Amino acid sequence: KEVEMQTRNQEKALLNAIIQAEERERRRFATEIHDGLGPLLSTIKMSISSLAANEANDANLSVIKNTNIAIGEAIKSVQEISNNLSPHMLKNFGVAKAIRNFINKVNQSKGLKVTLKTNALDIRFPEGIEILVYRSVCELINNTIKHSEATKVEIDFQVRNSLIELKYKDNGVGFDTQNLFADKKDSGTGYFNMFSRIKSLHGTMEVFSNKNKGVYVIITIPANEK
Amino acid sequence: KEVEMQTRNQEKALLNAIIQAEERERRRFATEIHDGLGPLLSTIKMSISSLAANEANDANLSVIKNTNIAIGEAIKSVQEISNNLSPHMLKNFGVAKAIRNFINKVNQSKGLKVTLKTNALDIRFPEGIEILVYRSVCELINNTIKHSEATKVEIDFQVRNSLIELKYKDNGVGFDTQNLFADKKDSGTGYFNMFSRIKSLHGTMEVFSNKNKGVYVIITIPANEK
Amino acid sequence: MKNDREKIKVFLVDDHTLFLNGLAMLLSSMPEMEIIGKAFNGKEFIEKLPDNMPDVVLMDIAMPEMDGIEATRRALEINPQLKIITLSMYDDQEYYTKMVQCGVNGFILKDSDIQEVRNAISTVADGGNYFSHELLRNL
Ligand SMILES: Nc1ncnc2c1ncn2[C@@H]1O[C@H](COP(=O)(O)OP(=O)(O)OP(=O)(O)O)[C@@H](O)[C@H]1O
Ligand SMILES: Nc1ncnc2c1ncn2[C@@H]1O[C@H](COP(=O)(O)OP(=O)(O)OP(=O)(O)O)[C@@H](O)[C@H]1O
Ligand SMILES: [K+]
Ligand SMILES: [Mg+2]
Ligand SMILES: [Mg+2]
Ligand SMILES: [Mg+2]
Repeated sequence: KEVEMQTRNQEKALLNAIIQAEERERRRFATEIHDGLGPLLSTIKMSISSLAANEANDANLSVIKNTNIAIGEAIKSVQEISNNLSPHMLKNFGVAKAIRNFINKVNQSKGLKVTLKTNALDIRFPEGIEILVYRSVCELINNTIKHSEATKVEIDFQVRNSLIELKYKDNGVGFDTQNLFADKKDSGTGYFNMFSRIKSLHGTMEVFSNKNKGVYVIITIPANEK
Repeated sequence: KEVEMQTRNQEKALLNAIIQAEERERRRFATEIHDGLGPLLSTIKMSISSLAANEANDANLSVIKNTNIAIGEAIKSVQEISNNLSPHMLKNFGVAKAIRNFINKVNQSKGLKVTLKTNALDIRFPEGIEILVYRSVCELINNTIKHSEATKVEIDFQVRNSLIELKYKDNGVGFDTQNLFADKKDSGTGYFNMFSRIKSLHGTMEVFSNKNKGVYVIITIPANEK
Repeated sequence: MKNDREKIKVFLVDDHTLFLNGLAMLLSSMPEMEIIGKAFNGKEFIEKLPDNMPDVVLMDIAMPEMDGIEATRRALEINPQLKIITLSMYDDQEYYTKMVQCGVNGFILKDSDIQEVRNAISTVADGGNYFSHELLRNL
């Protein structure tokens, strides 16, 4: 019996190690894109704007203008990709600020209003936890955007007595949670991934939803789990 | 006892599901970079060369030249990053050809000669296996480049009776395999990751090495494991 | 043509070689600018600073060895009058707040037009502050 327990703990450790290695890889790529490719494109953008200022030839000027638009798009795309791979905010300012940042961007662009209540803006957690919480919130928001037709999301992210409690609520069309893992082929990997990762850090997740009653999710994670 | 077994099988399935989800994500990013960013940069490259042809102003011409160098580097970097994230060869032509391709690149650029013997050039395996074998070979070659001062690598990749056997040999400085997992903090994640992933697909890996005797690695994996 | 003595002395700090050299080339082609120093990270900058006091520093944030945050702090300890402009890929409020707390006089984004870089340098050299409109719009 004890041996079995030990094996299972080893397997959890294995899972965590793999997830963390993967995250390190992602960060490496994100940095390569952001710090390697980004400045290259910036150089080009600046050069092109300087050409535009000195150019007399009309035909050239219109080529320059077009190029300027293309390079602007390329830069935007580089930032988005690098940030989706591994958000630099997470490493530099921690999970609560990274979430706030993500929400700000969502609030700018979609017909959705997300609010965040938190007491954790100045708290840093072990890396694995910060990643887990951040990715869970992103997945939940993405789900709301993709599936819910909601107009409002409320997130409540509190830390008390070394326990993280994250509450997520949208006011959309909801879904039947009975079907969540009913057919693996059909249902997405979003919830499955969240469940697995949360479980591997000894956390819990409860999902409450009903047709036209929105979605309500409660996640708890021990705040010091490695 | 049976319940325990079932739980452990579930956890292995979980691990595989996570690894595969992660690979899908990687592929998504790689595609975004390759198919989204790549063409944008090509457009820019063409525009810049057309500017160069029409430009009379000397100061502008030197700016254009510089921009041309930057865009060339950006395009190279986009291809490398996208390929490292998720090699398109792997999906389109399978693992043996993807390995051959990787080796060709290594042989072009480094003072290292890698040879590949294989009977698997036209065989396709389940996605998870192809990824595992490919990433293992890349890691082993990267290790040889980083740590070994070797001049030669021999890879033998054979499939027989539904069993993949991969033999890897370099003629470098070798290392004391006793230390491989001795201190997790210090030693890299390369071997640890390979071990974990191979184990999760019911494979085995043996590492033989000694100071100045090179490295010899044997990996076996059931060829039909999902 | 302006007299050499009136030129704005600029020091560039960035770990990306091509970016650094490209920017140096564009700026030095402007009659009012003079590039008096380049450094590839914060540490190198701090070492070179005492012998090359510039009017304005353009400072990257993400760099190996010593980042732009630490380098800004140390440079302002050496010379509290020094004028520093952050030049970064990061357009998030947190970086802006942090750099302003460190005492920079400006913050512009790396995807700016060269004219904006020029404006920022002139404004800050004249004793003003310059923060990119794009950045302020995000706050
Ligand atoms: N906020 C929500 N409102 C309504 N339905 C939802 C919401 N979140 C999830 N669902 C439903 O639950 C299903 C499972 O969600 P899950 O995140 O696991 O997969 P997915 O979003 O469809 O795909 P993936 O996350 O892999 O991109 C969704 O397909 C959707 O039908
Ligand atoms: N081909 C080799 N020749 C000599 N030493 C090796 C070779 N491969 C591995 N080693 C030694 O084994 C150690 C562990 O290798 P491992 O791949 O796990 O980590 P790493 O390569 O140092 O870091 P990472 O793979 O995380 O980038 C290496 O640090 C190196 O000392
Ligand atoms: K000049
Ligand atoms: Mg989803
Ligand atoms: Mg390694
Ligand atoms: Mg930098």
